[in-house]
Amino acid sequence: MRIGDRSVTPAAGWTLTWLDREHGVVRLSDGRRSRLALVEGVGAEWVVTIDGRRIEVAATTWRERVLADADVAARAHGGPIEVKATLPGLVVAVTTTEGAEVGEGDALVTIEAMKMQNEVRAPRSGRVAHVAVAAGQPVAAGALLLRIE
Amino acid sequence: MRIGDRSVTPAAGWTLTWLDREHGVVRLSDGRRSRLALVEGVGAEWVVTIDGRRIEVAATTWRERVLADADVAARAHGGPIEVKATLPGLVVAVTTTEGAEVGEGDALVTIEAMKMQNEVRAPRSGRVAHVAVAAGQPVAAGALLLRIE
Amino acid sequence: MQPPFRRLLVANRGEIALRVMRACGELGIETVAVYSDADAGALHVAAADRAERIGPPAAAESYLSADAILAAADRAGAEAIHPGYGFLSENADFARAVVAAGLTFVGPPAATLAALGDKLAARRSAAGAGVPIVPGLTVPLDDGEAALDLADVGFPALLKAAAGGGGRGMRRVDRPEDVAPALAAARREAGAAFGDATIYLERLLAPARHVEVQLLGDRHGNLAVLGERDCSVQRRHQKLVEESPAPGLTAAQRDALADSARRVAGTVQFDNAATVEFLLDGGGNHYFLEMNTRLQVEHGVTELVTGLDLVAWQIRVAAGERLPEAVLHAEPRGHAIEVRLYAEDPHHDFRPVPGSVGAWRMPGGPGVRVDAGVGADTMLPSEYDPLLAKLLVHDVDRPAAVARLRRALDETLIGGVQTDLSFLHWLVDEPGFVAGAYDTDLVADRWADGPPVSAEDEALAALVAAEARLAGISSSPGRADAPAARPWAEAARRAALRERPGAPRR
Amino acid sequence: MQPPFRRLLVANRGEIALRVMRACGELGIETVAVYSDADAGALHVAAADRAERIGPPAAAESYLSADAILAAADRAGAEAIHPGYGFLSENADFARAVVAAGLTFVGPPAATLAALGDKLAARRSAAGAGVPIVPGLTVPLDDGEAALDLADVGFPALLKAAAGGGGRGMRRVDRPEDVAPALAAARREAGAAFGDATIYLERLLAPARHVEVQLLGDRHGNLAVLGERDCSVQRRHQKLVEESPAPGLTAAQRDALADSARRVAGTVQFDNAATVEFLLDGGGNHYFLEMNTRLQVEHGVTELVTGLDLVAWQIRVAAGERLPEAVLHAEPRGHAIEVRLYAEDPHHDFRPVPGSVGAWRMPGGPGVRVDAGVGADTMLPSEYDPLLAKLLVHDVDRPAAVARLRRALDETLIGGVQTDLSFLHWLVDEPGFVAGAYDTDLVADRWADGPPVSAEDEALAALVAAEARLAGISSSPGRADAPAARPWAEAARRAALRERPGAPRR
Repeated sequence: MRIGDRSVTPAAGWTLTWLDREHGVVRLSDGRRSRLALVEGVGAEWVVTIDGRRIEVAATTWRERVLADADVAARAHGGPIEVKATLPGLVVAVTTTEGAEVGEGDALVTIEAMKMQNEVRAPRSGRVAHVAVAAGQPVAAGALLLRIE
Repeated sequence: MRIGDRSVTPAAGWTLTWLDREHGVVRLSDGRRSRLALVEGVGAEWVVTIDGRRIEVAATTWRERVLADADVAARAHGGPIEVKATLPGLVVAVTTTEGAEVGEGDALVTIEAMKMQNEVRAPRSGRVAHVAVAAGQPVAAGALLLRIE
Repeated sequence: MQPPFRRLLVANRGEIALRVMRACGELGIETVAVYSDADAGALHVAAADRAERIGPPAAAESYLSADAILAAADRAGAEAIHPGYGFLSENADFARAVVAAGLTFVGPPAATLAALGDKLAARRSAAGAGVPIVPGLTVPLDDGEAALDLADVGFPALLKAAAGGGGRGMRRVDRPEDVAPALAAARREAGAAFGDATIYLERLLAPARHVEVQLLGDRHGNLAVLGERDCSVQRRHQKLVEESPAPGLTAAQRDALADSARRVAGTVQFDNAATVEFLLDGGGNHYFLEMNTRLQVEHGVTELVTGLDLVAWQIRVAAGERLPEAVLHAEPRGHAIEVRLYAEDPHHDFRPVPGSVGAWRMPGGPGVRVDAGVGADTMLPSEYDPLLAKLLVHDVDRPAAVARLRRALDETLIGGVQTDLSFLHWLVDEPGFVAGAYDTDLVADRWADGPPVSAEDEALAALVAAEARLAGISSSPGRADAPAARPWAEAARRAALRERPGAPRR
Repeated sequence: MQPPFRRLLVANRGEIALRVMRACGELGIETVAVYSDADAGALHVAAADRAERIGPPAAAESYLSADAILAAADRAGAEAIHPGYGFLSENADFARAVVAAGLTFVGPPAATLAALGDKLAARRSAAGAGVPIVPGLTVPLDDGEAALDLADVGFPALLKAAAGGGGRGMRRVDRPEDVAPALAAARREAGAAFGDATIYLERLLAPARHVEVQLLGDRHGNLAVLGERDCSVQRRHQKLVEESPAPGLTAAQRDALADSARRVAGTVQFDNAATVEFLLDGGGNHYFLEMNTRLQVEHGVTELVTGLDLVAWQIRVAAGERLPEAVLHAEPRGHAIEVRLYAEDPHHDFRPVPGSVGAWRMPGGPGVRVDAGVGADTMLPSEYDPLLAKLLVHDVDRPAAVARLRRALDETLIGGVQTDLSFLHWLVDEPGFVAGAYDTDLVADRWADGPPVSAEDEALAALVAAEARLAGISSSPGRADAPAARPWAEAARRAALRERPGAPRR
């Protein structure tokens, strides 16, 4: 089991009871106290909610892990990165232009959603190759905002 | 649509909205007031719960209805009837014996379930051909209690 | 606050087990559930910190087995046992065994359970303390002298079990000559239910109201009288609806009830929670019925009007705490009503209905409390009481509380089994209930098996069924083990039975 | 009781629309819901007697469109409109248009909304009535004179929008020379949010507590002051937790707050419900902030301690009813706490989280109230406020209420999206909160983005995931349209983003 970049050993001495398989509700007990938890996901990718906090757990095999690491490495060091909207909303500002050099963490686009203004920042440094949106434009989750090379 | 032995016309002027298809929860509105209802069942046989009351509705075609009527007629007038337990419990008394003549509605067997004593009565008059249970015996729902000829 | 106990075992199931565990959670006490094989997947097991199996489904071998429960408490390292209501809650031998095992019994002293568990002895004590009792015998009815000294009792009368409770062993007799035959049946039922076939006779007071007074005492001699509850909406001498304050009582009547309740408690060494039950006749005179030395099902009604947590206080006084002034002089506020949601068919003598709950939608919002023992798709073991949940409302006065109850019922949906919800929908619009003018005959006199389904409801049911067939809905699509499909099979079986001409329709 | 109106339109959505409809149900009033295209399947639509579409998802074209709402009221034959909170609730033009259309606006008079909607004018009026105000400007800040007369204000200070509310248009400035640059941003935000870019400056009082007083008035000159609420647990100047009474106030401080609230109400012609907000400094001195001329999100806290139904009273006084003595002199009882359940990630600046709710388990039992706007598998439209539900508890005193809140949180489960539940679990054990010693800096100072996941919780999460994989569980087995699968996709996307080295981790 992996959480973030660390390997985590499942808790020993706790028993798990399924309360609602459809919704992934479980009860955990160590014989002294019990806690409710929720699990969602499929295959190797799970989110476990304990005391209201979502904890992402990768239940990967060795082979899956090697492939995933290779993919992450490729995205980090080579080729262009597409920056996409992580939530639907209205573009209220584009604070970079095509051709501009941006540093990791620089603000690129501001999207208003659920009454909040959310800044989209550069995942790594590079040159802005293409800007796909303009202020005033509504975007869906996953929509391309711009490309960094 | 049939309720009991009568044909019932679905209500006009009401709109139906599904709130939870999985559990059969619907909202009914005539534009002035609305009511919640629940529907369970499959095929031609439904139970609709309105204001807490379960109403059995047969959504039968003409062909299904003819076949069902023929079956009911056969059971009412000919052949032996098997009297079965309608709920699981403990047989606390058998108040008839093999060979006895019983009238419609006569008490035959008492079953205790959920802290209540429930009397099983004769669905029609006849002679008790076989008694399958004795006092002190637990029975499952659907278990044969006795046969009337 | 230091928890009163480190770990407490709840010797019960269903909604009351959950209720006790909630109190423990708030007090910082670890909880131990017990369960029979029929309850391995029950909500009260899921809610506990730890769970212990105590036996097969039959209550006699599990929830009524003092040995099994004490063994579970030992295994789990519990310091105290809360018995809930029913089962072993008023069993003096069990209370004694708990204390002998070095644990705390959350309830009155064993001697008090013994003294008040004998309803006949309690009648004598109450009368001795100057409390009016229901006219009738204060000694057991012998088989031989059945027709003897009954002239003074007055008829109609009720045969009652001395060890009784919950309506079992009770029989109505209309004339002296009916006593002998009814006595045999009453003895059989009482013997089976309580292991004690002692029967006595009381005049049947009717019309009458059932009003009870909540007591809470500590081990330092303090006693709080926490108002009354009217529990007159009954079927089979068992309560369906309770409210506080009782409608239409004068201040003098209320004070007299409180005074009588205090006097009854004074006949024993009392602490913890108990309820003194009375009948009120048409003239507002009250008569002692019995004292229940345990938490009542309907304690939440008193919690809503007083703002107190009675279960938490049971546990705290059991640990030796003193009741503070705020409890001893709690003032009621507003009006509370509880309705019990039962898996019972109110259109067929409130007969318990086996099966599984399907859909489960409970109301929310202001002034609504739900204490549930089941949820969606919960199996209902046939071995136990068919209580599913208690729905309680609280508002500034009775008319507002009734309106709130009506609103809450409109939000409530239970699938899978017939429940008494249809009765409750009728009740909140029943003129006598709405006016607060009702007595223990309400269900028998005004409901019987309920009105026929209205033409509008039949037309709506037909509409819904037609749409369901069109929409390709089925009870529980895509689930192989579909518990909700079973109730339908049951319903189909009953429908088939009913279609047969000449089948009895009770 | 005769219903105050025959039919009422609720010009809102989510939990508050349901709350108003519950009050209507109890008063016998038929309800009309309005909905945008994003809300066609929302709970508030299902709860209404009748529903009217008012436009596309964008609030400006639906819930903020007075024309669309008045047209819906006309089609539905509504006699009154309840605006809830937010949206058009404090819009004087809307209130005027409702009255002009011959309907009743359930809220204070339009002129009162106008007078108190200008926060600067309200500051002047309050000061004129002898109420202490937060030190700062009582006139708008001009671009030119930004650095002019700010010496008296004191720094740090806050730029605030005159038409403001909800923290928008607000900017902290630490030195006079920071005012000019921050002003531009504040103006832009205020202009976009309110259509009015007027900005003023107040000293930033910190540490301070946010305490507000609930008012309820009728049209016959009667005014009830229904106690205060402490709303100091905030993020982004928006409330997360509210309680009543405010911890640690002396009787004199409480009386002074009530007196100030009365004075502010006296500056206008007031009826219906409103709230006067104050800051309390470390010395217990209070300063007027603003008066909200509408129902507050947190009104339920006051309902629990007073036992009154504020929404029902809003409707009744709008119909001309007089407040009775029982309301005018309502005495609070016990302690109530509300926590707001938001689809927000408290580990990332409380950022709103889009998606769908999966599992949905709310607590029950004694002293717990839930006002929810969503249920299991509800889609969350990104256009609106991410409030999911309010969880309220009531008990005899603050320690008991905190214990009850902890117990209720332990029963609560929400799937599909990160919520602020993890923050609330932390809060109920935070020593300052438990002691009642906290101020508006609590979230920023003591929470930040929260502690890291404990080793035990990580090990438990690994256990649960391993068991889920073994059991062949998937987010929502057997359901083709599986709304609960979407949050997972979202989570996977976020996880992928985070795995990329160098991705920002805010």
